[in-house]
Amino acid sequence: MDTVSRVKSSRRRILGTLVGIAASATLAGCAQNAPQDTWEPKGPNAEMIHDLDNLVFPIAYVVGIIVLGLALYIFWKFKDRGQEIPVQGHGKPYMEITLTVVPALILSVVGVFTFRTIFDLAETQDTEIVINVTGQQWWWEYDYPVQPEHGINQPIVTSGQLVFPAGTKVLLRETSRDVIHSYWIPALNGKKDAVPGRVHLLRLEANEPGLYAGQCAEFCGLSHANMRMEAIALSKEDFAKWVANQQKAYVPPAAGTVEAEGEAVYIAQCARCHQVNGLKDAQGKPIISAPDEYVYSGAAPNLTALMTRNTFAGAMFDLVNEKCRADVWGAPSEKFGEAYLKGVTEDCLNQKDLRAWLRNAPEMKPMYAEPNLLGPSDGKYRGMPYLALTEDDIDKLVAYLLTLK
Amino acid sequence: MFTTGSKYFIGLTALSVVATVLYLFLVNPSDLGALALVGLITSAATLSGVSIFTRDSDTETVEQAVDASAGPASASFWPIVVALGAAMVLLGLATEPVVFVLGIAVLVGGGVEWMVQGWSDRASANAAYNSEVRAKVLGGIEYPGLSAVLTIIVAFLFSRIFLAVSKDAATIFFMLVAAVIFALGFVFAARTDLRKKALSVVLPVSIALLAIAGVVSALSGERKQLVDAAREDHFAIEHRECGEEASKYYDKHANNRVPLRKAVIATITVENNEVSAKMIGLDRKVDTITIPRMNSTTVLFRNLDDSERRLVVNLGSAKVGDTDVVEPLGTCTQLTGKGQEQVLTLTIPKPATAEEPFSFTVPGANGEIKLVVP
Amino acid sequence: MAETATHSADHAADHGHSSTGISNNKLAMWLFLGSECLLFGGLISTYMLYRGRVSDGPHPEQIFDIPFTSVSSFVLLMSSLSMVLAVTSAQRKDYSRTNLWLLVTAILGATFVGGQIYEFTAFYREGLGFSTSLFSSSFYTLTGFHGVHVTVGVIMLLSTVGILKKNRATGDKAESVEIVGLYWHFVDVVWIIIFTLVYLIPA
Amino acid sequence: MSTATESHEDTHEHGMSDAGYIKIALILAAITALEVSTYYVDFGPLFLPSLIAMMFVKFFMVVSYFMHLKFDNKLFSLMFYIGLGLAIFVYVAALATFKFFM
Amino acid sequence: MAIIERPDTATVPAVVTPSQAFGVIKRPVASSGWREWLFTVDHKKIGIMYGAVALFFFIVGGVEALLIRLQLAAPDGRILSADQYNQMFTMHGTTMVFLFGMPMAAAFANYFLPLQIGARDVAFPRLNALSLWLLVVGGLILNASWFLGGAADGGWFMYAPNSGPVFSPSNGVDYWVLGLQVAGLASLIGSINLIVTVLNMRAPGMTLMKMPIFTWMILVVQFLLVFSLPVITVALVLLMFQRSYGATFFDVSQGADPLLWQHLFWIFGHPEVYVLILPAFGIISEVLPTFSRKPLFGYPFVVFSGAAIGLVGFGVWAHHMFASGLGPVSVAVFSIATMAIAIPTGVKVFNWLLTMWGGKIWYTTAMKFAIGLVTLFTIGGLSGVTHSVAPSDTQQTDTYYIVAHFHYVLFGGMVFGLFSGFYYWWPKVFGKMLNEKLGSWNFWLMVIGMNMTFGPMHILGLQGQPRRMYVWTEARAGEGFFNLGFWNLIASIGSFILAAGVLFFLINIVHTAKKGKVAPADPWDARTLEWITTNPPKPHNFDRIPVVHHLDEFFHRKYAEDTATHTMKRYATAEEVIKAEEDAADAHIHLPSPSYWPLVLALGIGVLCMGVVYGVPVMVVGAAILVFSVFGWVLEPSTADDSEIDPPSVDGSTKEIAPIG
Repeated sequence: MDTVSRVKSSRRRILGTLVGIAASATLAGCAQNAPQDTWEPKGPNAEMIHDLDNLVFPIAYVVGIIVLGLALYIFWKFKDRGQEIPVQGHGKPYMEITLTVVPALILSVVGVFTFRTIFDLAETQDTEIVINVTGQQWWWEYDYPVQPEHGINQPIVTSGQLVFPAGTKVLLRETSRDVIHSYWIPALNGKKDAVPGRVHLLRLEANEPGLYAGQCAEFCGLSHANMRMEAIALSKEDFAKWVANQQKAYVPPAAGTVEAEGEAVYIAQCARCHQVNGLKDAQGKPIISAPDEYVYSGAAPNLTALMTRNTFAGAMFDLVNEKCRADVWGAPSEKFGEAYLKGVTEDCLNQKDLRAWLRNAPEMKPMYAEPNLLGPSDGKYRGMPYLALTEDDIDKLVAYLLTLK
Repeated sequence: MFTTGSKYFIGLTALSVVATVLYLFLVNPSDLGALALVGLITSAATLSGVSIFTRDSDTETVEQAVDASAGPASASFWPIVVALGAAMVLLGLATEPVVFVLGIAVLVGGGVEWMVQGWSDRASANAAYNSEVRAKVLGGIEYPGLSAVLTIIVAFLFSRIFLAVSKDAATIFFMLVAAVIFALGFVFAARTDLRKKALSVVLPVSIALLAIAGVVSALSGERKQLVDAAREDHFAIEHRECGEEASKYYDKHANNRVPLRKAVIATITVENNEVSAKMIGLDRKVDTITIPRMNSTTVLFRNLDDSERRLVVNLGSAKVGDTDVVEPLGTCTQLTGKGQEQVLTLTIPKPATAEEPFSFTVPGANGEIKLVVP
Repeated sequence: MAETATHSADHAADHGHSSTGISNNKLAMWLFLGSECLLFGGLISTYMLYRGRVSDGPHPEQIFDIPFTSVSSFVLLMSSLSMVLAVTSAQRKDYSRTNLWLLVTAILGATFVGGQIYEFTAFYREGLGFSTSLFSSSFYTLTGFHGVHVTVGVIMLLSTVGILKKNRATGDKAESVEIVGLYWHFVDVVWIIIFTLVYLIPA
Repeated sequence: MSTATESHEDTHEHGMSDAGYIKIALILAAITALEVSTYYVDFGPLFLPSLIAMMFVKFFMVVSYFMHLKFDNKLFSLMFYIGLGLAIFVYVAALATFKFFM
Repeated sequence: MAIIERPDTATVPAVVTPSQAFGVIKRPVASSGWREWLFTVDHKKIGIMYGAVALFFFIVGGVEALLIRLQLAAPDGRILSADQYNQMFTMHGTTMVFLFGMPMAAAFANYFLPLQIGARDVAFPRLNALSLWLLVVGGLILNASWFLGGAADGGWFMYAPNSGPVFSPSNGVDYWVLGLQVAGLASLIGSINLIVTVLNMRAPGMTLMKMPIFTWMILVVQFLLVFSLPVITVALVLLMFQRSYGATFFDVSQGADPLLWQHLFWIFGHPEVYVLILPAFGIISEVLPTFSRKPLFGYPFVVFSGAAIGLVGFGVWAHHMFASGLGPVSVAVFSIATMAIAIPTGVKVFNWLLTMWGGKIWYTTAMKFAIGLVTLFTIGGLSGVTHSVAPSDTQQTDTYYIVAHFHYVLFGGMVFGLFSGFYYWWPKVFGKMLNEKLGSWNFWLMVIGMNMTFGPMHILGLQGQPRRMYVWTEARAGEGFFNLGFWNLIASIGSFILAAGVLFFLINIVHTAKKGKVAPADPWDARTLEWITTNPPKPHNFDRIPVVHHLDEFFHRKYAEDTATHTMKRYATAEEVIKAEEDAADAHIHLPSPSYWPLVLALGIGVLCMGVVYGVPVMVVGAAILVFSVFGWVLEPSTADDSEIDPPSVDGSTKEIAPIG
């Protein structure tokens, strides 16, 4: 952190003016607060990359302006104004050599810095917390291996939002269950592909608590455009609270309530694929979901503590309504943890999208759920199918889901 | 309207359509048969198309030419071939579809040859010219066709012989045959006077010998080891024995190199009789490996001890079919020697139960690596 | 293959006069062979990479029959000798010896193909199907591609015999034989590599 | 290679005598025998390098003598060896990224 | 073409001769009408057909692009479904690369390469025809998928395992695999043909270093093709075996590594980029000197930098994979190698600028497109340098910034170069001048449209919009007037301006065909050999094979340096130069005769490929046609025997050239 910021600040000073002039023309035309802006680094890894940008882009700008200026001058100066046909000279070798050596020198400077940054960004020995990230068409699963130093005593499985402590060196171990995806939170680091059968590593660190948006960056099939992610950096204390909440025991709804009826619907319809840790059937046997029997890629989001997340369906939809969403996204970093940990309350819930999703998920998100397309995948679905739930069931389910926090 | 040639091909097309229809209705259609006939229709139709569209000469002139040059046709053995084909087709209708298909092939081959010969015989009064016309039309098919047939027959018959005799006999036989061919080549190259005569004797005799040997071998079937191997399927995944001892088939000639070391999640090493594990990217030993559920994952196993070891993954147990017999689940690598590597690719659909946690073990070595599937 | 070049103005000259003084056909063949190096390189690399990935069925070393494959490699290697003898005969315009050696080469090639059919059948019996494992898919693809090349070569050799016998060659006969020979030798050198990398090294 | 002055005669009368080719073939046969012997005799640490070396010797013998590259126009060699060299370079580099050679 | 060798047939009485009975599979000798085109082996006709095919696919790919931009003009677009959008961008990329870029370069190469080196045809005229027909067959197979259950939907890079049968259940990928194999075969054959042509068939005196630069660049491109196409063939074969025959190459549950596909694809794919751009470089390296009235500055440097780009181009493929987890060492090596390739590319730009320096620049439409290339390519090249910095690239790759980069390179580079070539060589090919006024509209609309479309994509990408998304959402578009929505809209509007520019070109073609000005012999005061013949050239190209003494031979036949004033003085007109050649015409010209076999062979390969989808019987038919035509071909002499000319020429074998009008 310290070395990085020192290098950063010294280089900033030298390049500050250049960048200011050169980039201002472009930046003037840019959106403010674009959540995926690659030039707004919010963590040391992204800053390292941005420092390189600050070197390369000005060079490119300057070279570009010189070359294009020269070109314009030539276009104007040597226009046919009736001058004589020039003598047929074939060039000057010394000039050629100069024009070869100069770019080579410039590029070797760039090369040295590039070289160093590549290896800095590949460093993993300073890792403080490991999180496994698994891509699947079209959502991300996060699982936190047991790490007692962070209060994680049993594996936590979640999806949609990656929650991690700010100011901590996180190592993501990425993989995929089906096709290649790419994990990309522009404000925190460059992208790294999640390749099935391989584990790829990505350093992540946020300077401050906050919400950092990203998107799957490797084309991964039908709903690639709908595969988004949000990375939630919490202060260490808030993170500990979040961890504790994720591990707390399941409390079944009181018998006779709508929520209890909802639990029955859930067990009948959803528990085949979606795991809720601690959920037990009528005989008191734990229910283990078997998504591998229904979904080609073999997993479905774990819904334990669903209402602590702000999104669902691969972060395609918000689980909170617009007002509550704005509260979280707009919270200053010192207030952010508080706003986020509130979770989804009944009046904050995005009823419209959630209900529509339960009613007919394939209509909301293209995902090869049509039964006639399931031949090559042995009849297994590629996403959540149409379940033919009644409105009554949906009411009950929503009531039940609201208890999962 | 149509040139002479195109008429033949149109006729052939019609004939083959009829044959196809008959075949599809009368015989139990097999892929092979449909293949042959559809192929025939299409090629005949293509050829008719080509000959109609590419017609350059004036029709009348051609007709006149044909009239003018009508002469005695040369002797031909193609009718016999066609008759043979027809007989085979009839026989095939009654017996085996393969015979039917072969019959069709003979019929077509003979028929085309016959027609082209008949046509070229009347092309002009000049016999040399006529044979050139014939060659022009059929050269494109004859050379490669005959060559391919010859190649396939020779290769197929040899393979039957190799399959029928024992491994060693096959090797020795192969060596001898090659040596003989080569020796004959040198003899004939050196003794030009011998060549013509001897070649006309040696070639048919050896082909006949090969044919007899090949057919006999084909009929006698493959050697016992192969039949047994096919029946018992020694190397199938369900026959793996994952104990400390070497198993008869699975551990025979272990595979000890892993060329693709990049696509692995962790390396499990056994050294000084102790099992240890490292995750990719983290240079420290771990006692737990976490693999996401239903995620195809490969683990690299490296043996640094003198004794042969194997990596075993224990994935709980399950009932076998409908019986009450409970068998442990899991799989293992081959036994591997010092300094060698093996990989194990796993896809685990469900988390472990509390009673039967998953683990990696190395029989005969201490320690286990816990395997967590969240 | 036996495409004849467009001659430029000097059609009086029998040999195609070219800027470099070399034959168009041969140059094209060599380019094609240079290109084939990358084709077989890709297939060999795929095999090398996947050879150790056997999640089901036999491993390479468990089923390879080295003595037999050694003989078939040897046969293919020696067919290169008969091929080169055919080429020198053709250059001496000794077409009867050319035909003899072409025939020997073709028969040796056909026995090699026979050996390969045998090998594939035996492997299949022992449990190595095309879809069994990464090893099986890449092995069959690599050796199958080579086998197809050999088969095409044998057909070319036999057809050349037929064309030479019937005197139907359209170009320079010696050159046609030489070009078929180049192809044949290339198929042989590919097998030299496959034999070492695929068969001998794992054993 | 850029001029048309290449002499015409030696494009056809190149190569060696039949006996020369037979000698080459015998050498190739001997090397093959040596290769196969690695299957029966333990070569120890020399196993891999010796096999690779023998493979290359055989390869280049066939290419330079049987395929005449040694005697023929250098342009042919250029065409073929560019292909061969590129093949070795790109595939070795690609395999290296899979930790093939470690 | 044998037409010119034939006496007038009308006057010859119909005599019944043996030759006429060949009727059935008689080889075409003198043909007319559509047959003249279908069976031709003339490199000029083939070149024109290549151009027509490529132009057709340019329009197809362009329409696909417009649909993509329509969909993305506003958030949550509903013009296309997700599935349709994925097919659209896959086919847009595939079409533009394989069915427009490569064939259009092949069109120029086919037409002008023999002319520029002073040859009468390519080395293997029938193989040349085969390449064309294979390309057509490949294009048809690729695009047939639209009507047979949906096109390929995995992106033009078709990464495994997303291209597997489960993830792409329609037959689209199968057609894609087959179409590309056929088109690849076409390019492979074409490239071998052209290399042999360049090396072996140059006019007397034309050493390699006196070859026109366009020919040089084409030569480099053909070498790239010869050595890169087999690699994609391997990849396609693996994928085909996986999809159609159950192979396991990319099956991760068996332990496969999907990165194998990426390596194979990009080992081909990167040289492919140079295959697309170098012909355009070659074209403008002809156009810039012509309209600056100066030789190319540093000709040897341009040649060697082209060759260097080609060679180094084989060592940088993994820069397409910086985000795919190669490991830091590989990334660093390929990052540096990629920077190195910027150097020869920069040399080219400087040489073009210095060619114009001190010149006498004549702004024709061809010249405008050429300097358009120089400027736009410079921008694309510089954004390329930012990609070579691997860490930065991990932020840029798979975003619209990359889309912007390669469209500046490929549209601003390749397409502008090709358009420059259209305007420069149209009079040579068709004997009529393209309208300069319409040309001006064409150029300016394309420049404006291109910058409006692809310029904003730099911003879109740097602000985090990934590519290949069928919709984008307002929620991630940022705030302010200039948010991503604004720039998406601008890009979409720009694409239609661009399309209007192309439309003007099409209008120009029709206008020129109808009432275009007949071209003078030397409309541009040009410099290279292709102009030492009539417009359009005679079937045999040159009455006499020109003898070459200089680089820019034609120019030096017209001009000489006045040693007193150190200026160039004209001492011969183009007409005089051409006349001098005509007067010394060769007496005997044998040209190869037309042939059916290339067409039949291509058809056979097409049928064979469909067999992969439709089963073995179809394959057998295709193989039969294939084998039949191969041997028919081999047994057919390239120049028709006199007996095949029907009726035979009066005096046997001597064929005089018909007088040239």
